[in-house]
Amino acid sequence: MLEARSLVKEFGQLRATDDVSVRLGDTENEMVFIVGPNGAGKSTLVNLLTGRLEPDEGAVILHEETAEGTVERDITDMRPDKRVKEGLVRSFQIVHVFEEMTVRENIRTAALSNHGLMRSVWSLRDEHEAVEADVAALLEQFRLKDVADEKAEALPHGDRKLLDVAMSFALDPEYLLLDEPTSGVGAAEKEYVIETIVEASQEQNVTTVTIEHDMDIVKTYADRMIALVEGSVYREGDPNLLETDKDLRRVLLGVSDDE
Amino acid sequence: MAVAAADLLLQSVTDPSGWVIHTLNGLFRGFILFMIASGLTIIFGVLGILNLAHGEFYALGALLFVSLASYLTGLVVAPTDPASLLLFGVLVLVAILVAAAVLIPVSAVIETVLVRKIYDRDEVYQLLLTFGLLLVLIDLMKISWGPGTHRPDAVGGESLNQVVDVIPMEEWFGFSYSSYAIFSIFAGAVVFLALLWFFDRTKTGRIVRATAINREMATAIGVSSDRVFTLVFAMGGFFAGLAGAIHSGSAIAASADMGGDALVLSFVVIVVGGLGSIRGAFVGAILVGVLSRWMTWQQPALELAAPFALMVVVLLVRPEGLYGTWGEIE
Amino acid sequence: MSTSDQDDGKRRIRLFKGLYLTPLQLVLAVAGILALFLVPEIEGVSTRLSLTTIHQGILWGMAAVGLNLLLRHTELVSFGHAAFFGAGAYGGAIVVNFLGVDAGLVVLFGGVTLALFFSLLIGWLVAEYRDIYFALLTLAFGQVLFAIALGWGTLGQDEGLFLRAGGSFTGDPPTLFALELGLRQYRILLYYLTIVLLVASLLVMWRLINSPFGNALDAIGQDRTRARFIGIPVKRYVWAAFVVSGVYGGIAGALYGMRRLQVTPEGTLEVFRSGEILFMAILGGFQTLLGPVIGGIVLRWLLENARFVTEHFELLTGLVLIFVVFFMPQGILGSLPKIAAGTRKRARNPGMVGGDLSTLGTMFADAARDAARTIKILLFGVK
Amino acid sequence: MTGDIQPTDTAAKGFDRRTMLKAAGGSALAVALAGCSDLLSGSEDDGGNGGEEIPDEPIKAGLQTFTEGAASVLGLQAQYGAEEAVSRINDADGVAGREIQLDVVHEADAHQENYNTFVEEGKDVTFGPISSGGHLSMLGEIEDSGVINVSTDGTVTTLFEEELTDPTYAFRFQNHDVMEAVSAAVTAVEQLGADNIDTYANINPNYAFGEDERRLFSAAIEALTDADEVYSGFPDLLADDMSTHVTSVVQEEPDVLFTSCWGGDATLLLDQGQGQGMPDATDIIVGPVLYGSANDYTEGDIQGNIWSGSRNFYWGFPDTDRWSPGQELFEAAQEAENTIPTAHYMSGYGAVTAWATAAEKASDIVGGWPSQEQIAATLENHGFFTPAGYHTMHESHQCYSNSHFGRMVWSDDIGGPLLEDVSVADPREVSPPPGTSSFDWLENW
Repeated sequence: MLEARSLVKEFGQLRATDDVSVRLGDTENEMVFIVGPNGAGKSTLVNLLTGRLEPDEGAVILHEETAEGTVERDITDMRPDKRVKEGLVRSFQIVHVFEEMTVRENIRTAALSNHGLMRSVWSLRDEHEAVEADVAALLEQFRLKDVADEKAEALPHGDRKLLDVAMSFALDPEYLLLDEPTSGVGAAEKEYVIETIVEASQEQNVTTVTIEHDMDIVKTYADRMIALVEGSVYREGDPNLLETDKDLRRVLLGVSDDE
Repeated sequence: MAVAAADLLLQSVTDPSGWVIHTLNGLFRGFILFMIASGLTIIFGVLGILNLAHGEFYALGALLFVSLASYLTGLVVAPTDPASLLLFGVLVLVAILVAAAVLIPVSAVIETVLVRKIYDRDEVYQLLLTFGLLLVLIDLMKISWGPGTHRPDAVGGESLNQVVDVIPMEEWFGFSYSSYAIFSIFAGAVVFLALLWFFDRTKTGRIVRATAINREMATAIGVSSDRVFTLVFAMGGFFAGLAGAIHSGSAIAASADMGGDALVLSFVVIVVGGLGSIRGAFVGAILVGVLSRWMTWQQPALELAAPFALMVVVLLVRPEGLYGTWGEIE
Repeated sequence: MSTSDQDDGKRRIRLFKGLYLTPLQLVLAVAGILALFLVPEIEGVSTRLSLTTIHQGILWGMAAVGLNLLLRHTELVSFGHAAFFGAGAYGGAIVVNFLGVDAGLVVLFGGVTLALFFSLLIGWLVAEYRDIYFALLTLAFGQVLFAIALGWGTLGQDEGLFLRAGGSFTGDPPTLFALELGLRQYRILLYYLTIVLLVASLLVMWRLINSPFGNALDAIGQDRTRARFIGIPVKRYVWAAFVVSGVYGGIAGALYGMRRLQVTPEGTLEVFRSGEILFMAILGGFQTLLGPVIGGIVLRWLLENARFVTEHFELLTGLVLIFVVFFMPQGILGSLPKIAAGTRKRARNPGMVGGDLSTLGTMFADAARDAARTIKILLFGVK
Repeated sequence: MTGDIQPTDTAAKGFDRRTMLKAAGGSALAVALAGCSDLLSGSEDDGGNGGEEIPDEPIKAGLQTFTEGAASVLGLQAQYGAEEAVSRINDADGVAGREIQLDVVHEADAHQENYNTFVEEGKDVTFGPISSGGHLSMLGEIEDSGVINVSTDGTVTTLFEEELTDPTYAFRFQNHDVMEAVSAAVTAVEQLGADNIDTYANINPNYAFGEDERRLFSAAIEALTDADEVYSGFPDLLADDMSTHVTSVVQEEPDVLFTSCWGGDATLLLDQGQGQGMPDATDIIVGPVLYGSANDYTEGDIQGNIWSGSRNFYWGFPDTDRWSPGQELFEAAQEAENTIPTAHYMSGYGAVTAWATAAEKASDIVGGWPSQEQIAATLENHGFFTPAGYHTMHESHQCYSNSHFGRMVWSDDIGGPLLEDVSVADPREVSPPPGTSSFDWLENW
């Protein structure tokens, strides 16, 4: 289980996250959605959890099951690349892929990095057959097979989003934090993107934490929902709250309708 | 080290003029450096290009001044009284300004014909182009002026700065010092204030700053970014030429290959001050100038390394430089 | 270098695991290496083809191969690579002068060790910087080393150090493989050693950039953030690449010191040497493995031998560099396929040459018009 | 050089390894192995052709000197001098009837490479360079390649004294540093009197030559007087600012200021010095190479008690009444290059003349065209005249000539400085006997 414990992050005067405590992956391959108006601190929370930002206060804790029971590990100061090795993987709101590599190379690069790079300095990158199989499977699963040998920079936006997520899955994640995987994706493709994510998460037994603005998607797919407002956890629980909780609806939809 | 420091302190109390003169020497050097570096830093701030040929503008200004000053001062007899000295000073000033002004069309044409074509290219090509330009300019100057060193013709048996230096500094300040150097320091200060005024107070200056911050937006509100780039490049050329002209009016000899050291030291200045910052270039230049003269005075072995060590420290501790704003003019 | 993508139906010959060449590539490679071995003989054909220039060009090119690991893959522009070239040269000289050892391989090892030390140190300090900051930081460190070598009496200041026996300027050159040789023989053997090391270092570099490590460097170059969040320890990898690249400079520098038998600050450490290493990589084609070596030989020739051909060698060199920027941005080697294709097309259809000329004419006319317009605006203002 | 196997060699050796390999059909391999065979067979001997018939083609000579940059103040003088010597020799029917063709190249920082290229171009003799560091870096090459080089300058004292003890092909025409540094000390003492010199200061360029000069001058002046050094500054070579050093001297007010600054550094020092009153702050300024910048001074630069050496040549001494060649050389230099010839003019002139006279002598002796060894052997202990007087090339390969020192005064006639009250020192007075190191010699003064 991944726990955010009283995380505080300030940017100048602004408290982007204000004493946020959440627990992720309490249950087996949980599907968590983070919702909230713009500027609520959603991305900041993901950045804090994955090590892109350092918190001013609070801690990020990894709960691990061992023979002696659950052990808490404080990973607040751990480098992002080390967190990846711990199974903590993310994607980005603004697509981050390797633009000059082909789609296949992008996924392969991610898959290889998970195999311990330094050990393989003296091997060749296309010698790793086990990796190739994974890459092929991901290309298939994310419907990227036809564009596998296109350069990433040449892809349409939707495919780039998919590639970003596919790379994350290539890393064999335990916790996957996706920052608006469907932003900028056409309505028709949205569902496909999110279905693929859900499917892959189930298959790989991943706890997925997704920032999402589309409330229909949240209602359909979420096991649990966390609503952030002005840097604090406003509501947490069943996605049905989106229908039943009037305050929440006002705060969320009042803003998100403007977008 | 402690003994040396104590010695220094004692010396500064017993004989302050040493400190004053060595600091003045540093200021003179610093202001020359500032005039070169200010152009380099605004070109980098607005155009995003580190112009390796910038030192050659300085050299060209120096050589042009030598020719112009020789011609102009050759028209008059050696000054004997305050009136003729004033005339002489005016001629030198005209030579300085004309030499620097020639750099405006020269650098503007270089910008339009060559540099403009590579704004969107990888920075390695920008470096390669400006380095190629550096080599071409050096050779063209050698062809035009000859390979050696050049000083303005003597007037009445004295070099140009000796003529100017008859102004009795000793009477006014209590110690002997080159009045030409004082004039140069003054000129550098004027350039600094003029630049601040230009970017803070004038419409054109604000347009340049807007372009530096966001080219697309500037274009969207109807600013011709091409013209702004040419203007900035020409300004840089002008100030480098001005530095060269003023510097070669002091005792140094101008030569086609004097640009290299100036360029490398200007890097130090703009990095220490913060890339794109005029205030930074000013503070950086004064720091480097004064530091290097103090070092030459007290720890000559460290003279060469000192500016670069300063640059390393600043980059490691505060990468954006003392006044860094990254690509904006401040 | 191509990857071993073998779907195009061409027959390939397996050199060793992972390295497959088409018959043509293999012939070219063998011919190239053979040609290099022949240089000591063919230099008599023209005095402008001197072994000295080619040897030194290869050595600078080798340093550029190292620098290219950073330039091409991590996309970092180093403006201070002479630091490692110089450290290699001075390291060798220090072995000869202060340890009194004149076995060539020990000298080489000494040079590499010193370069390794400095690349570890400087690399650690600069690994997290990028863009212009990286360029200027490397430049500053390079200048600090230059200033130390120039200012420190023990290192001989401007005269530098000699790599001849006992550090004297007329002593015997270092021994190679325990052989005491006359100068000419020493240099030929050193040249052959250089070729062997060059081929070996190119193969090593080839494997390195085709390994997952090389792949990771590409990733770092293209998107550092993403690289970090797919689990690549960015700083450590950049540091490692920096060290590899510094060691290449060190090997080249040590051999250079052994070739010239003297190292000087100006000859090996000055900022313009750093610039030259960088420009060699671009000139030869920095998107290729071999390009930097070609660039090394060509630029070295221009800088050194063109002096004997024309008084205006700087103008010539400058124009070549400007030409490369505008007409051959892929560098000499990178542009070869394009040039070959273009030449073939023109051979079939000579009419195209006229078109080329008119394109060229238009370019110059445009440039002249731009220049004239600028002058007009300066004189009369904007209408 | 030795890499080119002469056809005659092959003929002489008959059916050697290489021809055999060629005959075996592997000509590419044979060529490839030829480099190796070079390696295996040791150095080819090409020096054995002495006494051959005198060839028809002209003598190919190369000169490397600073043709550009700040050091060209000296370098171009050497070039003009060498060219004047070549033209005079050719007018007088050349060396053993052969004309000299002189190629000049910028020495840059590539002395070895320049020398090697000259050798590869088949030069019969090479001259230069100016830079002492560059000269050092060439010496190994010269001794190995076996083509005579007569250095115009590159005057570090210890070179032929201590470090290169048994040279064959490397010679140096110009006086070494000790002579001018000692002459400077002697001049200061003669002018002020030993008792009046309590303090002295040094300003020397920041490289090996400058340090060499400072040590030699300091040793000499301290041997002659009880003076103490109150300041020593080392401005960078080709500096663009000496204000700090000038300021320091002005504040210390030493009795004597010694400087070995040359070229643009000399004009800069004197010009900035005038601005801050440096000549007034000292009793005498002595500078062995100040006159080298004769063409660049203004009258204002040399105001004060400034004495300069002119190494082994001053064109105005002895007086034209007694000795006209100096004046004639002056006129030739004025006519050809509009320049006042300085000691560096003589460096080029003398280096060419030393070789040419020795080659002529050797060809007389061997009755044909002499080999490099034969010319080199003739050059040892070779005496010859130039407009500067009589020179002897000692067997250490260092040439000895008279050393000049005089007071710089302005002359409107020539538009530059003259030297007045020139004193001439015999090499025996101002340099150690060959075989003794200068510092040992100075210590035992």
